[in-house]
Amino acid sequence: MTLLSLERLTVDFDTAEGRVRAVDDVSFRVPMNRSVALVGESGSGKTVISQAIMGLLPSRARISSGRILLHDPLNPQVDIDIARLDPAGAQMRNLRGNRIAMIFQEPMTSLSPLHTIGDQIGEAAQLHQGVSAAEARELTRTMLSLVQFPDPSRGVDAYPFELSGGLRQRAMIAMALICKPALLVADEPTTALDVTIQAETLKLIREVQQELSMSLLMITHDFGVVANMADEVVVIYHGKIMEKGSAQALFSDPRHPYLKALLNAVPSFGMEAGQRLVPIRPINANIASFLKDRPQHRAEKTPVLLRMSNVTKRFGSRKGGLLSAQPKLFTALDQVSLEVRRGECLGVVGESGSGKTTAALAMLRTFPVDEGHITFDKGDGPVDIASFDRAQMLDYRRRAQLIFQDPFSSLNPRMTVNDILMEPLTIHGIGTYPERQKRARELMDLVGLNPRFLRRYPHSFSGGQRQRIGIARALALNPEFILCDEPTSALDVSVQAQILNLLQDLKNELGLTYLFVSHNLAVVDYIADRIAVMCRGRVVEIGPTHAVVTTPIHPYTKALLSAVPEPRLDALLDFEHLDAMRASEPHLWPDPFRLEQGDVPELVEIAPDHLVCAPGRNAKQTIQSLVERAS
Amino acid sequence: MKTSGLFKGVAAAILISWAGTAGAFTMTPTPGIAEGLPPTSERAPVDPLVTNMTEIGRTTGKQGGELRTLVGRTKDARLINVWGYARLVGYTEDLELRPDILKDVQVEEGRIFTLTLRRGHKWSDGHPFTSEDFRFWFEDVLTNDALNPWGMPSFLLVDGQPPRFEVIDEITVRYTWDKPNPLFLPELAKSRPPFIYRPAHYLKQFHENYGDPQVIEDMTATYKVRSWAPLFNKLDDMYNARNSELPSLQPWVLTEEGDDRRIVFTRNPYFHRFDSEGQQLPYINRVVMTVADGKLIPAKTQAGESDLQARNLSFSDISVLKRGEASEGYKTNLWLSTKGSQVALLPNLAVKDPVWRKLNQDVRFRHALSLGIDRNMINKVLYFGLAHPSNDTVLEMSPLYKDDYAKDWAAFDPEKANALLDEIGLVERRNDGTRLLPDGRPLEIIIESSGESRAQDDAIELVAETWKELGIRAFLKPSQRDTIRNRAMSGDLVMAVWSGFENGVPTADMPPVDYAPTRGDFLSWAPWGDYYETDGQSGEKPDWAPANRLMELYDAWLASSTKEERAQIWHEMLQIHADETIHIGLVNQVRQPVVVKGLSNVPETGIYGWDPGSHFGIHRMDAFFFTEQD
Amino acid sequence: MSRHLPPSDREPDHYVNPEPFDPTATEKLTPEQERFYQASQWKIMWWKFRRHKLAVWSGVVLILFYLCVPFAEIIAPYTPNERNNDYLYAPPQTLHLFHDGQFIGPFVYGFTSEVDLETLRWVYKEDPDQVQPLRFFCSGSTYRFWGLWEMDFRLVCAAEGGSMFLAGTDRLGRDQLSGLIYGARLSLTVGIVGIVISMFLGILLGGLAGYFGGIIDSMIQRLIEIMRALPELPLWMALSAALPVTWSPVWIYFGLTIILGLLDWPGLARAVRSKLLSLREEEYARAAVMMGARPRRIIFKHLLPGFTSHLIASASLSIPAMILGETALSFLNLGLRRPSVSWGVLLNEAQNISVVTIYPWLMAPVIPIIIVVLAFNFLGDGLRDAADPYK
Amino acid sequence: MLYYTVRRLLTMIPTLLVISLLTFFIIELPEGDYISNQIAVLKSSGESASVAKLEFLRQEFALDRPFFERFAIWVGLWPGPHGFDGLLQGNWGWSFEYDKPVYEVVGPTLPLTIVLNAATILFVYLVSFPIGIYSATRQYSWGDYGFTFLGYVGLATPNFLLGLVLMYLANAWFDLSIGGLMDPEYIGEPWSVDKALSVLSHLIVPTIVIGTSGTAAMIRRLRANLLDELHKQYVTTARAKGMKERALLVKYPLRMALNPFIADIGNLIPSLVSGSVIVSVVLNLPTVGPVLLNALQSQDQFLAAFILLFVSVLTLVGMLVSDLLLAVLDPRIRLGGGSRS
Repeated sequence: MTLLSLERLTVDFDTAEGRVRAVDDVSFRVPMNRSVALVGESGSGKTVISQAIMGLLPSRARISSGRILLHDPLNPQVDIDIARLDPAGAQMRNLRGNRIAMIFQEPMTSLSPLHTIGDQIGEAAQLHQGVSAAEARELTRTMLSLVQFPDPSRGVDAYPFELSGGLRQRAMIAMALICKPALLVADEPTTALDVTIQAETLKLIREVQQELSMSLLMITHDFGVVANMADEVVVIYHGKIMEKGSAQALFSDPRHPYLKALLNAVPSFGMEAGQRLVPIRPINANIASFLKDRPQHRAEKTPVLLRMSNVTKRFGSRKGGLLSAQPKLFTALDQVSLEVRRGECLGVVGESGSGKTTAALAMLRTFPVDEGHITFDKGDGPVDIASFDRAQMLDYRRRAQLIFQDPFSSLNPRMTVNDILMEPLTIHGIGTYPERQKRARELMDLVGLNPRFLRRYPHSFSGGQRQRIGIARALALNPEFILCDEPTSALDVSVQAQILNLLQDLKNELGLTYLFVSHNLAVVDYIADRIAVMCRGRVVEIGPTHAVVTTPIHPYTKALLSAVPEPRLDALLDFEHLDAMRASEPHLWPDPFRLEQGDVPELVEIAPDHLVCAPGRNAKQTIQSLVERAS
Repeated sequence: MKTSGLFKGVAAAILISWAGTAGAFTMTPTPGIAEGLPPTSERAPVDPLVTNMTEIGRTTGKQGGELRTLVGRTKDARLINVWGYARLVGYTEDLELRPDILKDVQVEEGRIFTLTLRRGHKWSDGHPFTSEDFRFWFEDVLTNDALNPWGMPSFLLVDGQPPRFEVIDEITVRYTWDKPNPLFLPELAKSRPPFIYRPAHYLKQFHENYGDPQVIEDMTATYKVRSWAPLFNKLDDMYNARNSELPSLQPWVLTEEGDDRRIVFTRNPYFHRFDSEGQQLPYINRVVMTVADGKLIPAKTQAGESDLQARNLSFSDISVLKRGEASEGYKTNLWLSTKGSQVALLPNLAVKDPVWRKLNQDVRFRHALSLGIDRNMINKVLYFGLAHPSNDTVLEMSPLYKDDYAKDWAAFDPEKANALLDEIGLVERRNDGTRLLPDGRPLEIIIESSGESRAQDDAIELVAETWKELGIRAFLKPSQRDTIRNRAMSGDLVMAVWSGFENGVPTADMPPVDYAPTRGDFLSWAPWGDYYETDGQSGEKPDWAPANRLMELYDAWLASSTKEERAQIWHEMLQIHADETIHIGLVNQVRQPVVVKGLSNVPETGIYGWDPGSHFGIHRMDAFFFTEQD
Repeated sequence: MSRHLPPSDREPDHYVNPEPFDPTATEKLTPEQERFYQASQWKIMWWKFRRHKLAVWSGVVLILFYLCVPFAEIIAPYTPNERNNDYLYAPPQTLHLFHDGQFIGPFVYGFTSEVDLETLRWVYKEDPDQVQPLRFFCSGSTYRFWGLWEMDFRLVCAAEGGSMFLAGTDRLGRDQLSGLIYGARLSLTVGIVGIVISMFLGILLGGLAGYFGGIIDSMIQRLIEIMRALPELPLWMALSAALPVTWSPVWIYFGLTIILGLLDWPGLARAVRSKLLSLREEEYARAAVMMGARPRRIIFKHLLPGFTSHLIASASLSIPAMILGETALSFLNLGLRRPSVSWGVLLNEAQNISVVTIYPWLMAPVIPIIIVVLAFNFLGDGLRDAADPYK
Repeated sequence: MLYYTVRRLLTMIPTLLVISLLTFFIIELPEGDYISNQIAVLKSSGESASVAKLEFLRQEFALDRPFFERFAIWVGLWPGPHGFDGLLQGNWGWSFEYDKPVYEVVGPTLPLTIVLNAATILFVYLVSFPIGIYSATRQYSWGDYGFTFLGYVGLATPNFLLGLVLMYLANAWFDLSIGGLMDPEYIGEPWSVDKALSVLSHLIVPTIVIGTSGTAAMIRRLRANLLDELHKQYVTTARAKGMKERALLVKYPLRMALNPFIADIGNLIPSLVSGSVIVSVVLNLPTVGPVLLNALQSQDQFLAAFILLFVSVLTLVGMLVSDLLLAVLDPRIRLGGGSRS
């Protein structure tokens, strides 16, 4: 039985530049009680399709042709063509939130901050089922327990900002499901969440889907999510369907070059050493020409380039609450010790709020640290970076550069690429104007961009291109140490592969040292030599990549690893054993890992170069036995 | 009893107009007064001031009604005491001095003044008004150091000597000087007179020598003052109409009704004037002043919101007032302003800058300036040709008027003016035709104005136009009264635009104060006036012959004892002004609109002035009445 | 396959799009796109602004008005303080094109005036026989162009011996229209000079607060709060009352603009501050810090260009307030005075009810004021919408 | 909440001090002072007696002291001729012009000032809300343009002229007495239905005149705020629930767009006072405005300084109230930084 079928749907946008076809002749169906994944890169039109189904297309868009037929099991006599309905009309409103519901990507902005979630969840029930406010409240409580809200009765009166991201998304799901819809449209429901929460959320969606026997249309760009959730898959590119079929068929026998390329571009665990990702559009970086005038860094002399020892950083939240007298102190880094070795790539992973970015910024002396030292060794012995004077600091800025997370805000929109690339040289007074221009052209070559683009402004580039410009800028001063702060988290998988390969090549060819911060373990696994895992401002495990990934010791590392959905049908998530709640709460960790407030996060070496945070008594022995049992 | 020439006339007039009518006279009850007051005959003095309305050209009216009028500030409440114009002696419409509150004044040798009160005259609270009230003022107020630490006012001093004050009996007091004091009676007739009597019975309770200390202490606390003296000063103000408890002799007295925006006065049930039918004056029961912004008063008047209005109305409002006559049922009477000149240019003869001083003192320069003004044009543009082009001098209705005073050097004659300027030696010119001063500066006159009168500012613009032909540039600098006075005193002022002589209708008996450098606020010669006022302690001695001559003449007037003598002095002073063109007057006899709604006995034409005149005062506002009453 | 659900009624087909696939096809640009991508922010702003028709027209209107500023002498048919004794309180003359059905070109009928002594008003009668065609590119009374050169050239004048009072005359027979044209000179520049002062202060203080934060920020914040707590107009009044009365008109004018500017900065400072605070958090600003740029370079090279457009927009929105402020001060006699001519000075004549009832044309200055204030507001709206070219 | 209120109140103290200093300074900027001007007047009229009286006043009010001392005495931080006797001690000062304590001058004007300003705020809100919502939901429609245009015309017309014309028309058409806040016969009378009606009818013109200048800005801001909110994700969420557009608009974006307005009540006060000064002068309204104007012009310094300070305090209190109101209405502020469940 088909619940929803799209027949030759075409959607056009009226823009200042003319008509743009966002969805082009798309047909697929959503069977009853099944999950269909709509997969594509950003801009492929997948969100427009979901909007068309919900009747929520923006005013500039219109359905030019095609049908969206809903075969509602509660009203099986007629198939409703949503494409023909007035989006603001009673009939459409009656479907929306009632028979078709939707959950969105950003749980924070998707909820009104001024109303309790109970109010917002119960609203749909009041609207469509004509229940009273009290009944709606009761229903809401039931729904909240269905989505495994920790304390449904209190949750009803909570405001969104009082909840964590995962709980907000649960609230969103409860809101979507309160009327027990026939179809749930989920638009990237887990993209904004940490992996552990993502796994929990996916699990939840699966469970409620079963419980309510509804169909699911899942929109995502993550093949890991697809593999774990979908019965059928529709791959879309530039508004057109490239390939569709059962998940089984598509994963085992991808036929279209686009799908093949996508699957090859995703990093996964267990890739062999030296195995490269294959981006859809490989870039031709001309590194050789850049090598000529690069100064040689004395890699051999001192192995440790930068060392953090027992660094603590606390932030006071500026706004004290209305009710609390004292501004709250939040410990972002708790006695963190790390060393970055010359020529390596040290990956730092952790969920949001784990302190990984703070650590990177501390290394750049963006703010003073409260305790501990950070020393940098440019070849003549470690020097505390806090002691640098203006000239030394300037020199340090040349040696250590940062690649930003957000390729959109990291480039000044009012400067041409040329100016952006010349800016570091100008600041440091390097070379004459023609020399700087030549350098800018070389940098463009280096990251595989056409030097013709130098005259353009950043807004004309795609995210991947911008990130490459960002990389080129970071390289302008010939640094030896580059901190990459989640450089690919905002990018599509295909572009991510481009960037990762580029970074890999640059490191190898230029002898760079990386600190690579990411929440994506697979990415870190692909690029890093060593991995440090952080949680709540502490390093909980650190060791060679292979060791950490294959034999994780710390419960948190394990939880992280087990929550990463892999784009393979043969390595599905073990939903039964997920426990995100416990995994990220230090005081819930089993001994000897448990960390109470104020405990010193002591690292214990359990294998050569492989340390784990275990402050408990007899930690070493306990862990040894753990390791042995595991192997 | 030896009576001086002047006051023989006064005494005779009293006999004729009032003594005769008193016999055939029955007092009628007064409607609208408070319950429980004694009958009219018991309230009135034994010999009230009785006016036969028909004899003075009016009609006998009806008592009652409430008169609405508009004022610009709360302070203007005091106007009730100006308009009411009950004075010890006051001017008639013909500007003759007559006893009013007093029954009689006897003057001997111009230096012994015997004042007789009306027997049975009572304050507005019913308490008898007697010589004790004069004594109280003279002995307990005027000469009390705490109340009045600054000594006697100048009208009581002759050659620096105070008068001798005697109480003859209950209704007679006498002031005696060694030499004549012609200032004394005119001063008492002013629109803001010195109140040389005070309600002793009321004020004694706040006086240190009489009052209960406890009461005084409580009152000082209530009024937030520090001692009895400021408290007394606050409560004894007979002019400003602020204390509704203060007994009064005026026709209307302040009530406690209303507030700062609406001031209500009610008739004084003990007022001393009656009409010949036996009706107690004033005819009108209540006067209500509503405070409105000055700029709005013409509009509100035009909308029929005032029954009697002249305050804050000016010539330029006439057109709009005329427009509303038909629909709102009022009439716009046009009275004549009594100022010597509506607009006058005052060159500062005591300016500090030596070049300017020499020039301003040069009579040819002032003549040239005067000849360079097209007064007819100004009259046409600003006054529809209805005013009189004239020098700043007495008006035609004054007995002292001579044509020459108004016309000398007042015709528009640019050729002659140019010739005069050349004669002075101002022949060098800048390339735009502006003459140059001897020291090379251009002949640019900064004329400062108070910025209060648009007509003045406009007039200067017109004057500047014709002066330009003479090679003189004039610039108007609107400023503020106080600033200009200070600048005149310091000698920084070169020329000011002001109104002319306040009193354009003097008789020989009025002191020619304005015409000689007697006061520090005369912009033509402020430092000289200051010198005279302070007896040489500050200011400077006049270094200009005509000024010295005017001073001599003024002093002579002060010492004069006959009317002829005074008239002669007046004429010489006026002639000096006409010859020297000390003030450059433009036009006078400008119409003052007086809006009258439903009132009778308001003259259709009349003079409108402050001193003499008291606005409606000399026109006997107490005799105005509502034609139709419901 | 069926991992958790009963099998669907039929397995889906495995569809593969047969069309050729070129992953690089999307990177091709049209020439227009290329042009757009190479355009500076100002160019893009202009393109965006151009779409805002009302704003563009407002801009044109303002340009026309501002042309009066340098060329008032040439455009106005009379000089502003030139009087005509025969035409006091003359009502506006109508411009005609045809006389007796014949085309003559722009002309007015002659006027005769007399006093109605009953109502004390000037009465004007149009004389249909007296056709007075306007002259163009003609000589009128002499004036000093920009106060420097004596000239008498004019764009348009009345017929020889005739009159041309298209907006009537005031009580001294001064031509209103010429007054309006000359008045534009002061009225239109008051706002500009004021805004320059307030922008200077606003950028300086807002910039200090926004960039350095901390104590400086909280002090400036307090100051802003204080300034906002004080009512504007009484402050203007107090300050203009403090201007020495002996100052010349030019100084009074500058004094006024300074006062207007001094009191207008807090709004701008707040805007600058908040914009700076948010821009400072942008990663490109952090990037500049990471590169070792000094604060000055960061502010001027990286941050300032990001909000100048916003500043211009908000400045254009506060000019009207200053123009109105000038009229308000003139109304209270605290502003400019004759012989200076501004719209406020002209409107000062329209203070009493007689103007409304008898001489309504004296309210004419309100028309250019409304037009200019409207135009500035619409222009500001357009600028604001275009201010963020990358949104 | 209590702590927050107390802290806000405490931070107001230095602000107030600076404001009072600034006010006092500005009031004293013009040359001379009331007493010296009066002395000049009296001297000129030959009443040297009164001059001495004024010299006494000058000492009495410590006008012969240096600036900061005068200021401190006025505030009550420094002993004056009569010891500590300033604002802090409840002495609001003395009006020379009215020769009365300041509170007696200002007091009677306050109720009507408040009535007028409240009426104006009501007018502004009543007019601008529906229009702002209409403009935002029908962006770029003719209605949007039309209302915007009208609003700007109101903004662009100088208040005094608008007041004058409307006053004339009200008199000509509805026979309303010119100016004032009630027909003259009611002034100073006890309150009655007729008096209240008279006041109401006289409030119409000033309310419109003062209100129009603020309405345009309000409409534009409401429109901009609402447009911002309308594009937020949570609106789409609500729409996806199947809510009706109108219900949705009122419940979500409008509720959010209101916050800046609540936050702005305090800022509205000074602009209304500014607006009402001129209108009150033109329309002869017995509000605090003309008193202030007069006081400024005649350099009646304590009166002027007190009124200015009073308005500032009112503004600060308004800001405080709007902050507290905002805290009550916006859970993010009320519970901000609260524990995460």
